[in-house]
Amino acid sequence: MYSRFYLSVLLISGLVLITFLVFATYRELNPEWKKYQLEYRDLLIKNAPNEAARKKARSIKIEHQQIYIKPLKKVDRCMNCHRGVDDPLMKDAKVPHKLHSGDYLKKHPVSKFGCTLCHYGQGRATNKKDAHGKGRDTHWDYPLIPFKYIQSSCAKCHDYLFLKDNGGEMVVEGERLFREKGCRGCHKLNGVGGDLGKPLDIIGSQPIAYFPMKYVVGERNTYNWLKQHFLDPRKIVPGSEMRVFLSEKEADLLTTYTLTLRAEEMPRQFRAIRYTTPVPKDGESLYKMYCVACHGNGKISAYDEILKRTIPAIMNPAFLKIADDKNLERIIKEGRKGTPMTSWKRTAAGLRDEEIRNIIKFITKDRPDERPEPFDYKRFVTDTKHGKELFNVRCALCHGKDGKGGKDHLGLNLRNPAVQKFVDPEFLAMTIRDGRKGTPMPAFGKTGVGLSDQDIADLVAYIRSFSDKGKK
Amino acid sequence: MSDKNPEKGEVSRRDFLGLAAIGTAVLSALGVLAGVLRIFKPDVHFEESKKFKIGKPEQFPVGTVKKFDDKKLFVFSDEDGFYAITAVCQHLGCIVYKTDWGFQCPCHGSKYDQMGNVIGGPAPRGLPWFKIEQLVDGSLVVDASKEVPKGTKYIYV
Amino acid sequence: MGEVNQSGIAKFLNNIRSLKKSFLGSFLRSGKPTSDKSRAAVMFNNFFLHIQGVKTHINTLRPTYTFGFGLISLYLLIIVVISGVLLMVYYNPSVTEAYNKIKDLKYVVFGGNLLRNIHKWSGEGMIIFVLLHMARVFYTGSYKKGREFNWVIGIVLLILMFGMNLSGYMLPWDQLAYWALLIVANIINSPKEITDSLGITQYFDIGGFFKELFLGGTNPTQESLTRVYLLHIWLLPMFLFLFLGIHFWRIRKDGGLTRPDTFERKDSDVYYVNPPEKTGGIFPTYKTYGLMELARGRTPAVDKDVENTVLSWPNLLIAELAIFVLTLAGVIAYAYFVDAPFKEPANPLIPENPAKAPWYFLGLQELLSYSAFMGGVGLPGLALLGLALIPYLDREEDRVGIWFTNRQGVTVALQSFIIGTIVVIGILAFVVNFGWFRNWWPNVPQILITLINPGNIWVGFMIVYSLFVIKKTGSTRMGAIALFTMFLVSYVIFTAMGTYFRGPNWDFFWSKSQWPIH
Amino acid sequence: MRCLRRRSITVFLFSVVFLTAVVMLIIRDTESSYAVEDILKLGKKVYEQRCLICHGKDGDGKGLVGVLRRTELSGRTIETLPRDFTIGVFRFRSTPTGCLPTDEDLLKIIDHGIKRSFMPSHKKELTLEEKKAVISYIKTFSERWEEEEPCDPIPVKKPPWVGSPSSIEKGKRVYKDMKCWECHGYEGRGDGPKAEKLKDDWGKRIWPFDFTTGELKRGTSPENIYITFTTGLDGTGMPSYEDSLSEEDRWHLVSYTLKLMGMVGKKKE
Repeated sequence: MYSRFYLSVLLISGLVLITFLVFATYRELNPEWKKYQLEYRDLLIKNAPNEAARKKARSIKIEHQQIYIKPLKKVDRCMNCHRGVDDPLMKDAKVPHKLHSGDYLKKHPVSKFGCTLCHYGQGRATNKKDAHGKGRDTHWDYPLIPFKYIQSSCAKCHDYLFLKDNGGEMVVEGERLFREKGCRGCHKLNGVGGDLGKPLDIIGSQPIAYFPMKYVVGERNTYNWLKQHFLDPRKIVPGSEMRVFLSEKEADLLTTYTLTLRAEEMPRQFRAIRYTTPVPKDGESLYKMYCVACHGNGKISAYDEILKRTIPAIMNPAFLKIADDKNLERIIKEGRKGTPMTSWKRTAAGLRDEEIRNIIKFITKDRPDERPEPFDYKRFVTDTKHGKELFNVRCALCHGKDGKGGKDHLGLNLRNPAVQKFVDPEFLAMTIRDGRKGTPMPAFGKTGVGLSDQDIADLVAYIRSFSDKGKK
Repeated sequence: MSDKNPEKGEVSRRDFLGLAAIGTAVLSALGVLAGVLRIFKPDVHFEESKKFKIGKPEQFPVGTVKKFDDKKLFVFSDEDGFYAITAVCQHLGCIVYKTDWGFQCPCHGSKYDQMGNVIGGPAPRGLPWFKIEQLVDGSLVVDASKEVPKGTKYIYV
Repeated sequence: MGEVNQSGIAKFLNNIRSLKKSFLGSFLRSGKPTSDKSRAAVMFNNFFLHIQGVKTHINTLRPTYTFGFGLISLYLLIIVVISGVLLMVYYNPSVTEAYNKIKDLKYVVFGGNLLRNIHKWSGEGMIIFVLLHMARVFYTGSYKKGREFNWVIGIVLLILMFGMNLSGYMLPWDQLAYWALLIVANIINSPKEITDSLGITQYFDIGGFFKELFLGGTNPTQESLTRVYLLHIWLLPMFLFLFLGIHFWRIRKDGGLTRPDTFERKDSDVYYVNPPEKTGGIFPTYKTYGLMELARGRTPAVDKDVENTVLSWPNLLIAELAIFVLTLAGVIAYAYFVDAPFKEPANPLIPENPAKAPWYFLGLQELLSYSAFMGGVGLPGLALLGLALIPYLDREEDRVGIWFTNRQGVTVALQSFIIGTIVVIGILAFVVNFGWFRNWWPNVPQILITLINPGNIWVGFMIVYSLFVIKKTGSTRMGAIALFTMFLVSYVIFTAMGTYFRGPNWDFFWSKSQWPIH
Repeated sequence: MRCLRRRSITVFLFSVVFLTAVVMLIIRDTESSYAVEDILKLGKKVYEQRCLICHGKDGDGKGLVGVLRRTELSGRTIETLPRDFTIGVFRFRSTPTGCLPTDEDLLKIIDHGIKRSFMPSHKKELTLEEKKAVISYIKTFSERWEEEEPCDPIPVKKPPWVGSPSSIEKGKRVYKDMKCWECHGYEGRGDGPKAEKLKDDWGKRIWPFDFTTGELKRGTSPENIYITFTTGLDGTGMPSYEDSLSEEDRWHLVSYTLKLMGMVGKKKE
């Protein structure tokens, strides 16, 4: 019944099936890489020196060229296409058959290191697009690394002292920049550093999805993101508070260095650490490492459009004159809550006490000798109301009517609990009286605007009363 | 199919159709089967490369006998050069050990002489020798994928 | 060889001589199927064939009656199993290796990619064809009288099949797999929503319990992968085949496929059935034997219309073979062109956005976006229960085996299709434009949302409408048709919604091209 | 008798009218006569309370606060000095270049302050009288105010097509031809070749505006930008283009500026 119908269905679908089996087989038998290997064989035959070599070349098998690196559990099939990469005969062949440039392979035989260890890309893939990992649809997080950043791979096994004079200068330079641009003022590395920014320990090996690629120009990969972000943070991440102003060159250096901060740990037999790099401990380097990003040279105080606040000039003599080491140490250790200044003590941002002491020594290196004449706040009976009136006419201009300072105000936030907690009235009074030479803070004492000590005491009392309000 | 059907042409046409259909079905079945079998054959082996460094020549003064356990290999060095002999018994693949008269297999008692020729036991053939080369940086490399005739030694100059 | 006085050697030689014949004889007991007798004998002697009747009703064979949906589903299952076994040769269920293994499958295994595609697509094809099969069975009223329980088993099979597809989705351990796994785990966890709002979670955390059973922890880890793998390759298949056996056995015992018994005969179509006067023909026309024919109830074979039945060999078998090859060809052709999705390695820290479940669950995910519990457990459970109960709630027995029962059925189906489409799309449009309680009163209690959300409203509407239809037409069958049609409609539309119109953060987008880049 | 009473009434009325008139006169007189020094006194008081710290005792901008620094998004630090009133040159006028500003201009500045220069807004702090007073007090610092009269404000009428792509294109050409880039840089980042050695009339280093860094000091509206082009910023390197550019071109330039500031022509994300 209906046999003719079913028989014809059977016949047709059978034929279709066979056709597709044939197609599939054909596709499997002629992958992309086979073409290259055939080219390679022809090249070998062409520039074989003698008959024996030619015979040998004719007999080479066209098959998967897989490098399996057991300790790394790594599989590289790049040589499916780049089969001539370690073949001296291929010196002046053209890509992909070309011999590897330089003499790296002499020290790093492909059989032991493979390719993707340094160049990245997808080692398991056997077609160009996937192997090079270009494009979003390859779904590969570590595409082929641009040549200008390749040195970052050397740092996987080699130490800086070795790299410095063995072709790893970019990493070393980058590391220096990293130290001197004060990146760690906001970013933690090995658990030490501020916490405004993200920790950088494995930034180099983060998957692409980790980075907001929206505004990246060109290929969307980690390399471009890092560089363009270094050049203009606010272009890549709108509203970013990162204070970094670099030249093209510096951006490349830093990118190279950042790419060396990776999660994976190389097994011992691969590492060639001979010396350990000495980490400078002196005040100046520490200051550069942690403070310079915001405080700059510490001499001038300027309103900062990025952080939307005035950054105090911590090396300004007038300031150092009244701020003694105890004060400074307390500020550095406790930080200023509600400001970018984080607490730097061991348990927070991870600075050791002697490091902090070194930094203070550096900051206070040109502190004037003569001590300020004491104000002796205690002796006054203060009148907060009068202080409030004074405040509104004198201080409100810069510190804001409510003393909060903030956007487009020169003065700092007097209501900040940290200020209220750690700045003693004596200090306040002296500041108001003598002002801060070299900063907009004028001297309100007799020498300047002509406030009597009583007025100043009242002002201080009023400012101190903020915290009581806070409590209530 | 039915041989009793009166309408002959009918039958023959249907039979032809049926035969063709069944034929293609069988054919495709064979194709699928072939594919299935092919899938089982691995195209790549997850093994480390057969070529590996054994160290600088200086580490092998004349008269050395060094066994590389992880590579299953003996490396010798005498007046006229270096040579590498496998430690894998050619009988059933046990690991032989060195004796003063040659090599002895613990599993089924195969015996080989210094050169690796069979002198007793069930082993069908002698222990093969492997090619030794030298890298640019001077270190010796054994290529366990290339056998060389017994007695060929790498002369280090 | 009856001679007694023959020498042992001679006997032995004889046996050797007749080796071929005797072996074949023992192999195919009924010999070459030339006569109707032998053709019948083949059917009930052969282990694999005897599940089918010796004779088959002609309407059963008519292609436009069943469209072979059920058969295709079975064949897809067979293909899935074979390709799955082949995949197991290379796969390795470890969080570190699984991903690489799939990559290798793609790059260095001969035909590995095609194989994976075949496995994937035939598995998902099953979903479509099983649903179609279900629809066929329903609209032809084949769940009635005697076949009720088989319908229930069918529902069980449906669930198992979904389970297998889902568990398979997670094995590659890429981003898709990981986040799908997480989503499913939290669906399992969703009864927490109820227990929380009742405030009894700390005593009776049913959701958390099952989530832990499923994941072997609180997050997807190696444990979870192991468990999912076990589910995929052993537990679920085991039950699937068990119930499948019952399913087929019931078909046979319940009298084969339903069909209209009337049939106008065309001589050229049917193989000649031996005339009754020819003895040795085993089927006297006036009577047949239950054992050989399909036994119970209204069968083609008891005492009537032998004319409308034909021998299963070769008629039925040819048909089945044809459909099998057709299926295989279709799957391979599709797998040749379309690659199974495969993304970055699983990364617990960076969620896919949107983190979507496999497409066949996106309808559920759409409901989930209203209420996790209702979308994940409540409504699906309700729907399955409702489906399973249909044969017991609609027991009208006339005109079984006719598509849509009668003209009225067609109209009802059409009406409910149109109305359903309009209402579902209306509900979705409303939600997309105006949001739901949370968007209006941010701190509305969860229990309220759980109880009143678009999903529930839709289900309520379905029920009310079908009751209305029952009242109007006075026939439960019509109500059932309305209900089932709406169920199908909503499944399709919700799935389409989740698949094509939901983007990052589960926002509505007209097309994927409008998705904000990240 | 009756007539006598009538006369007395008229006399009475007349005298009343006369007296009131006299009183009115006297009152008006006194008002006008006291005004000036009162106002100046008030102005001085306000000035000393609010302005003195920055603008200095005798309005020479040498207040106690001194130079104010600001680091822009591009990382460059610009310095601002409080205005020196003694010379009587003002940047933000609605009047042609070289003219004195009108009182409205000064009032506007006092009300809204000057963006990005820490000149705060006194809108709420001061009453109108006080503002008027302080303005007139400021005028006493420079003779110019006696000698000259403020000119009339320049009329501003914004054409509809400002900000349109074509206008932006034209503006870009103008930007190139008028050598704006020499100071403001090719992408308007204020880093042109001449930017390094720019000085204002007081000999202080000044920085060309970086269009990418935020709002104009005068407040960012097309009208304000146009006024800046037309009136120039006296005392700075920013000349008036009233004569060298047609009004239309100036408006084109406005659109291009808006583009540089990312306020128009930005793609919607």
